[in-house]
Amino acid sequence: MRYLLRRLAFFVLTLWAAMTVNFALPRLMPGDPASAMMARFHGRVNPEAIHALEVAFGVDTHQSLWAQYGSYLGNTATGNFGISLTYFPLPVSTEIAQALPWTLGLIGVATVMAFLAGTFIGTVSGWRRGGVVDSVVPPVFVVTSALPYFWVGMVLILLFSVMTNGLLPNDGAYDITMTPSLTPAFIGNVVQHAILPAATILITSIGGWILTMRNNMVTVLAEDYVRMGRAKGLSNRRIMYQYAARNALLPNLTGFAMSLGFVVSGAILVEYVFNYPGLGYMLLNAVNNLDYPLMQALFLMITVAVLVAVLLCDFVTALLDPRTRGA
Amino acid sequence: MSASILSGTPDDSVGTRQAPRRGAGLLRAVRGNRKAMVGAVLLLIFIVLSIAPQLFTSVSDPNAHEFGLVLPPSSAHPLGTTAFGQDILAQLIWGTRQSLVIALAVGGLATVLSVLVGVSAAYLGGPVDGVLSGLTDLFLVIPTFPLIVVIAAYAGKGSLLVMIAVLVVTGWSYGARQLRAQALSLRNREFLESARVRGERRSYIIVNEMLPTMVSLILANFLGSALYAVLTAAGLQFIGLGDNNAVSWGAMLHWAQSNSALQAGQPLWVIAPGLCVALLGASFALLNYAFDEISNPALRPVRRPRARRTGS
Amino acid sequence: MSRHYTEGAPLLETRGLTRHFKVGGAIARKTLHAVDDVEFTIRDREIVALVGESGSGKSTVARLLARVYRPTSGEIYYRGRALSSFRTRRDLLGYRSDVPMVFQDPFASLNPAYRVSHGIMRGLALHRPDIPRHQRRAEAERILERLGLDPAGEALDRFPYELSGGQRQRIGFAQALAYRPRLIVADEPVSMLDVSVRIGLLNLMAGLRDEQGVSILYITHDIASARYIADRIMVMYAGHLVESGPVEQVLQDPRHPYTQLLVAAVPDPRAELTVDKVDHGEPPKVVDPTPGCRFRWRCPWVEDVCHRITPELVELSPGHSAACHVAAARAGYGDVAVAVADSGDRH
Amino acid sequence: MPDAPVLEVRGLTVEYLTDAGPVRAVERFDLDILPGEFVGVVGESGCGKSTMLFGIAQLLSPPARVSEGSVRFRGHDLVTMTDRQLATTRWRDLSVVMQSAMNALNPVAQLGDQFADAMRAHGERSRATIRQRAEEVLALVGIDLVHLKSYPHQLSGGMRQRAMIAMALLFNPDLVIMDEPTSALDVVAQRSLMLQVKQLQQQLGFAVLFVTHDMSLVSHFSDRLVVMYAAKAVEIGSTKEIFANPGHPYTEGLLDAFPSIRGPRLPLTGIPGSPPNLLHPPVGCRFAPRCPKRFEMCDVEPPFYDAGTSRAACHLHALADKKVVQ
Amino acid sequence: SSATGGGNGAGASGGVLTIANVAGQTWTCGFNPFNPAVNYLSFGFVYEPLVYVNALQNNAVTPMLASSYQWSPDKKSLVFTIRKGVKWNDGKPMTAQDVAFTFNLMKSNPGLDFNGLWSTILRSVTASGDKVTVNFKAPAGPYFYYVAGDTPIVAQHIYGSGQAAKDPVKFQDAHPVGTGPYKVNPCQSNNITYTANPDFWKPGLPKVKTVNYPAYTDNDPANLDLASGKDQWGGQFIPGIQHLYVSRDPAHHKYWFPPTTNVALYFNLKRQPTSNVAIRRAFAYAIDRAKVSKIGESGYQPPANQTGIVLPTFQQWYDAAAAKAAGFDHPDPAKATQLLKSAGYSPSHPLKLHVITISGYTDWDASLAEIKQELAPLGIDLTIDDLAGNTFDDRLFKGDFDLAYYSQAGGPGPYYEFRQVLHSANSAPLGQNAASNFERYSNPAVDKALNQFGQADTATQHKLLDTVQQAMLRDVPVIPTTESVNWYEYNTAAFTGWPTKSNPYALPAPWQVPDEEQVLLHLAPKH
Ligand SMILES: Nc1ncnc2c1ncn2[C@@H]1O[C@H](COP(=O)(O)OP(=O)(O)OP(=O)(O)O)[C@@H](O)[C@H]1O
Ligand SMILES: Nc1ncnc2c1ncn2[C@@H]1O[C@H](COP(=O)(O)OP(=O)(O)OP(=O)(O)O)[C@@H](O)[C@H]1O
Ligand SMILES: [Mg+2]
Ligand SMILES: [Mg+2]
Repeated sequence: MRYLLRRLAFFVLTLWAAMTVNFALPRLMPGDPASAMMARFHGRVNPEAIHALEVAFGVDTHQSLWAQYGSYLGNTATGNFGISLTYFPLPVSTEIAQALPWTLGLIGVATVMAFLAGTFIGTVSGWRRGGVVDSVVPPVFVVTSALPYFWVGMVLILLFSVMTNGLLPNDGAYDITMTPSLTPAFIGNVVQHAILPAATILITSIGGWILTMRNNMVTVLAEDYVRMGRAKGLSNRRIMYQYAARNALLPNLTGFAMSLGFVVSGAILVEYVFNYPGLGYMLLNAVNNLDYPLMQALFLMITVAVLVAVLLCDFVTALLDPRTRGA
Repeated sequence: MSASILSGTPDDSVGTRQAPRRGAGLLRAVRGNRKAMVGAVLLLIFIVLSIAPQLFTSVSDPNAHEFGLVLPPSSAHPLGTTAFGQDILAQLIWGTRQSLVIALAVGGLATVLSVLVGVSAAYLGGPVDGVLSGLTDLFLVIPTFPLIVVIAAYAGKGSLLVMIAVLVVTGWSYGARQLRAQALSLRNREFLESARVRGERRSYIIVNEMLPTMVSLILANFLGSALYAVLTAAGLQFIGLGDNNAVSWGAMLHWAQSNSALQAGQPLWVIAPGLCVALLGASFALLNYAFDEISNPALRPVRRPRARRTGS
Repeated sequence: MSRHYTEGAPLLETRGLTRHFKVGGAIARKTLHAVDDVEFTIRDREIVALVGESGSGKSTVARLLARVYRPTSGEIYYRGRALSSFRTRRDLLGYRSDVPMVFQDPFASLNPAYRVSHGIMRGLALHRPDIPRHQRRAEAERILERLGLDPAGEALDRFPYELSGGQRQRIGFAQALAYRPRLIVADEPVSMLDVSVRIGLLNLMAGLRDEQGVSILYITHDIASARYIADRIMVMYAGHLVESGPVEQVLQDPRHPYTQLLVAAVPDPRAELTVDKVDHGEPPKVVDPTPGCRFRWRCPWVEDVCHRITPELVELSPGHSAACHVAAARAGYGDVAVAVADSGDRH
Repeated sequence: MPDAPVLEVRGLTVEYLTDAGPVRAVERFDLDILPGEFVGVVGESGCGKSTMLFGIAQLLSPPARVSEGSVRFRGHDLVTMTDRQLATTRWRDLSVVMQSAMNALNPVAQLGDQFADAMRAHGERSRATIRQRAEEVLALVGIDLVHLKSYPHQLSGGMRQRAMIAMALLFNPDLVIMDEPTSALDVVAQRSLMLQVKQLQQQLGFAVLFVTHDMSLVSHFSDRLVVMYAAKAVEIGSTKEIFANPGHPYTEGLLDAFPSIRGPRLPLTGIPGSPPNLLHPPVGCRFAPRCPKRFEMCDVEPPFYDAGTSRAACHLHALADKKVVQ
Repeated sequence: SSATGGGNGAGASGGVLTIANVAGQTWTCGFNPFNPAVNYLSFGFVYEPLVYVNALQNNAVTPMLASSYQWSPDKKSLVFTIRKGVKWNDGKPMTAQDVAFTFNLMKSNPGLDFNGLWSTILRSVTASGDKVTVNFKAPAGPYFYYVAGDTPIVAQHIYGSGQAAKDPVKFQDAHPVGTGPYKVNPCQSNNITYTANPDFWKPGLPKVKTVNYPAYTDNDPANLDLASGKDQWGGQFIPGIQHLYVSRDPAHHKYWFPPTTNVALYFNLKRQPTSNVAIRRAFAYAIDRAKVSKIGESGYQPPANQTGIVLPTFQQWYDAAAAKAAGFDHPDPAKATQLLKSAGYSPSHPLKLHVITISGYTDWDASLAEIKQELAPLGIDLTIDDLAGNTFDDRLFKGDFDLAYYSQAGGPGPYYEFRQVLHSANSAPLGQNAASNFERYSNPAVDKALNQFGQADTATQHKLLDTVQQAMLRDVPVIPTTESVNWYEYNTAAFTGWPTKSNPYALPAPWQVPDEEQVLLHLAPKH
């Protein structure tokens, strides 16, 4: 229990740090929302518009930095991230609520799939150490784990979309002319759109899981309790999963949590390449549109998502590993 | 990723297992490992390209708009030209340097930072350790890429120096954590206690007794950070947050993307620089993995006896 | 330097030596009594064995003597001078060169990144300023030869993993000897070694005492080897010294029930099996212990008083002491213990 | 057929395939174990004791393999059995206690589950039966039943070792193989555990193959003793007789390396030198380089001689006109 | 729902028009016509101006909600006669009251007044009967476009009450009530469907009954949908347009990119050495605008010229003779070298300057890279600083730069851009925000010409702008390099009536407000 309390404290601390960074950044930079909005419309609107914009955004009344910090923390805690510039006058939270499901759906599912599949392949490869699988796995996946996410995405687009005349869609989450609904047709369309980006995440992130799982397996297989399992006459399946894999998984799980940040980073680029309307894509769009309130909220959202995943991993670790429970 | 032989248990040394020695031993180990060899050869090629690009292409300013636009591959332009009339191959060759500089600089600086933070956290212990490892964990979990993106958006496009600084700041934590773990396991190792009992000063112990035994992990760390740097820098440049006017693979990708090279029938413009990033990344990853194997013999591939059944 | 030391004082003496460790997190902080109120002396040219079960605090005593840990309370006197008064680096170096330590694990105690000469040469540089730099190597070779490592020059240039366990442990002793020590603290120096080479090192230690007059605190849980080389033996249990005395006397006539159990348990191929009782005793509780004898849960003689009062080391015959109420009572000291207990001024 | 051996090992050879070449960690090892017999195996660290045990129990994993020989357990050759066939024999008839219980118990499973595991693998489905049997064996080794719900890290070292032994006794096996089950314990606990094993063995009648590097430990417990040196058995015979009258200089040296705590304090010599590297073992008698009694014949590998009470692989017996066996 | 009608390549059947315009975001379904982020979705479709002013045809005026208008002779007062029988699409009649209300709403809510009319020129707007009288503070000829052509008229009964009245700036306007040819029906985050307004005041129009406006977040899919014929009206840059678009169906896939304003290098005239006219002239001689256009803009944005007149759009204003005489019409490296030499610079002693530009404008990056390459051999070492948008603005507005690469909004005629770029009233001292004269040019003659332009007749107006052009050629305060264009691709397979180079009845890009209404009213299904 103490272990989980400690992790929870860490969670809160990290969150606070992320929020503070978020608070500090825009205050270190020149400009305000009105000029940012103005910058978005370069050449499109009459220069006089700046005045209108300043009024529209109610550019900051003069508050002390601490008061601003206080109200910022309060606002953020209550989910009030301000007003988006891109989607003016909608609140940022509305926009994020639209993007979040897509990211959770795509990146979440792809990442978990990569983790599960990678863990499985790693388990098998480590189990049959020196076998056919194991002689192929390390070199291949060392290489795939070093591929740039966005490039893999582009190659997939080239192969499965451009060169095959649009065999698979490479853009967005569903056909732009479709109406979101729970019909099979729409869901099928969504799945179709998710294939390439999911494949990209899978290809690039699976290697890491496979390799660490394989190495953990190899280490665990040398442990006496695995030999003991065999001595007890247990079936290979049971030894592999109950004895070896479960123990090998524990360090991997922590690794999973720890490297989620990396995966999410890569996934942002995947969303960008595929114009997938998730948080990452929105973030890069916000960057292009100089939508600072949105940017900040997104950064915070992504951090929270990663932190929650980390926390979940901690819980699962605690569940699987009795040793952490007492600690 | 794993403890090195240097910190292994005594039975690691029993019998036939060969522990690497610094210097010659390491070289020999690399030569004996196929992954390491491939990685090293790749890296060597890139190093040569970056040192003397002019030997491999006659183009001296690869960004100059001096050729025909969108030429298909030919003997004059083996990979064709860009929509701006630049020779793609020449850009690739000249672009090696920046990627390599970023990789080496970030790898080096981040490793130094990891060593400083990780080792002092472990060795000093107590509240110092608490603060430093808390900080490490924090940097580890905060998704760095969005952070970099946000910072870059505020700060505008970075020069190479800014990019390196940002990558170092966001890239040291993984190594620091590993080094701390290793240093922690070393901290109460008897040879350090032996040095203390001998009367050595603390600084001597850290620098001269502790660090040398962590060489292979430090090296692995360097490679890991270099890999991180190569990939992240390429990603940043790709989305246009790098210096677009630089001669670099990332900038090439950016230009290709912003000119819809894939759709416009110029796939080579995208494939080639991406492949270079991937190859350089792969060379670091292969070396890294190989060092893991070298320092932890348990991970090495084994020959599987065929003749008679042996259990599993 | 010697003027700081008291003429005629024992080589090393501890008084009320105590070391506690804080364990557990910030929330449930507990105190582990690794070494409690330990008093002993070591004289010149003497091998003193310290035995006891795992976790009884032997290594902690060794580290206290080697100044790896500071005592929580109590004092160590080296040739009459309190260790806490050694403040300057010069003083400390002086003490360190007089009292080096040899470690249990011959592999772990040599830095794998250096050739084995590293430790010896550093030791010479620190503690033997009289030897000029260029002669250090010759000196190192000389020491190794004396320890029976031949050819010495070649051994010095090896890496630790290239040496066998016995050779490594000799290097460990060579490091200690390079300082011209007065007292070597040897923490289980042979327990990791193969049986076949173990005896050779024991002989070496005896030789150091006999030929060079070095004293050794020999920590082990192998009582037979303690008997083989030690002059005196001390038995620890759960952080307490429970018995001490000349080795033959203690082993032939152990007074403390734990010592008796220990001696009976030692397998001796040349003797018949004497005990046939299964002892399920668990390791003693040294985390936040309550007063009383720490052996009481396993003790066949346990009495009421054992639960209340921590027994003190009492000399039961010349030079032979034990910390046991019952043993003391049997030897005619019982009244004292009970009287003191009843007066209630202890604990 | 009460006197047929439970285990007949013939010419067992085990190799580790290393980068530097095959390491023969066990070479042409022969051994018979009769029902209810307590056989001790001693030898220095690294001489191949554990490898031999795992070779017998078919628990080797790559890069190790049995390259030659047979292991007949109750008449069937374990070496040629399939995994499935092995699985039925294992534990039910032949169980193993490992060197360190710390590592041999699955750290993430409760003790009770690990007991149940083994029973289920052998077809026991009833939870009640499983629980009852688990309680019985725990009681045998004197561990509180609450520990069925404990995880290994919650037990002390001694308890873990005893739990392992309890687990080995779940099915009344014919043979229990023990690989230094006490080496992690201190003397008092060691002695106490050995006594317990001996008592159980006498009570339940299983045979024991017990490995250690501590001569003195086997002296009181084993009926027969095998002395190994550098992957080979060098002497086999009754424990008492070997202690009284060692037939191999190495055995002599080993005995000489253990000081006594009761007898006279004699200066001992031990054995000079160190054990050979198995990658390049010495030709001829492997002990010759360290042997104080070596002579010309030692360049040839010695066969087993009938040394009266024991069989020993030493040419000295040829000088004494002893017969070569097998 | 019927929202998906436009899909599947056959959109043209049934008269469904689909627009491919990359908005870079999904729809918020807010239609506030005063919100510049979304006004192109309502102004023109649902809301209408009083008149339509065609920038491509010398400001030809088409009456819309105002059936006619009358200037006072001093151009300080303007009276609109409001069209009769126009109805809001909720059935209520549109009146002069609504028009006056709209202007007065902007007065009370400066956040709506994106052209800054009330702060610069308007005095009062009043309605009586079917007349709306607009009074100006000064002669206001050039403001006609903003007042009559660029102000969406909203309904008083909507914007005068409830949520809208409370904060019209942040009013979402989810169900826009306007007079225009279309109604929003319905809006989803990925697509807006417009259906014809049956009560539209021009009978029989619009002929295209349904318009789909999908939310494209990126160029590639929009390009693909245009290329496949799924979408018929495009408004973005397509790299390799021949390969990607035209060649897919050469008979029907067409494009036309009419230029509207200049992209220019702004010199800092208040800083050494860019205050030195010789150096500016050297730049003007050195830069090969044709090559910049070809490399940086794939040739889609035509090269600009030093007079500042956007060609061919504003051809009739062009002072060709002066331009020819000045010699900037073709690159002249020799002259540039000589000028630089006179200022003390040479390839061995190069002039080092920084040019700031906006991060993410990749075509500008490419253009600047080309310019840099052209200047390098002459002894000008240009460093390109890519800045985040508002950092760029901050430095541009405050005059913290050597050179800046920028483009301004312009208007229906060269006057508007000239005024923005050159009039000293739009300048400010270094360190203070300039409105639009960022190079901080100050020339009383130019100011005077621009001031007189409002009241002058056409002939005089030409003379006045000649003066300005000559100043441009003489002083080189900025160097127009290329011309911003109206991106426009169209598909003639299913619809007729597209604006073309020969029939430029409106600026043709779908995002061009409110010209897109004119296009929509001209289009007709083929069958
Ligand atoms: N640095 C430390 N921090 C916390 N507890 C410690 C520390 N060092 C020793 N202890 C504890 O103090 C007790 C005594 O340990 P010590 O190492 O002295 O025992 P030992 O007699 O040497 O045992 P062994 O025979 O296993 O070497 C043990 O319970 C140990 O866990
Ligand atoms: N995985 C391996 N690869 C190569 N050689 C090995 C491997 N495992 C063991 N060996 C070698 O096999 C020999 C026998 O090892 P084994 O573990 O059987 O010895 P042991 O007698 O049980 O020693 P200990 O008393 O230390 O347990 C040793 O010399 C060792 O070096
Ligand atoms: Mg100890
Ligand atoms: Mg073993």
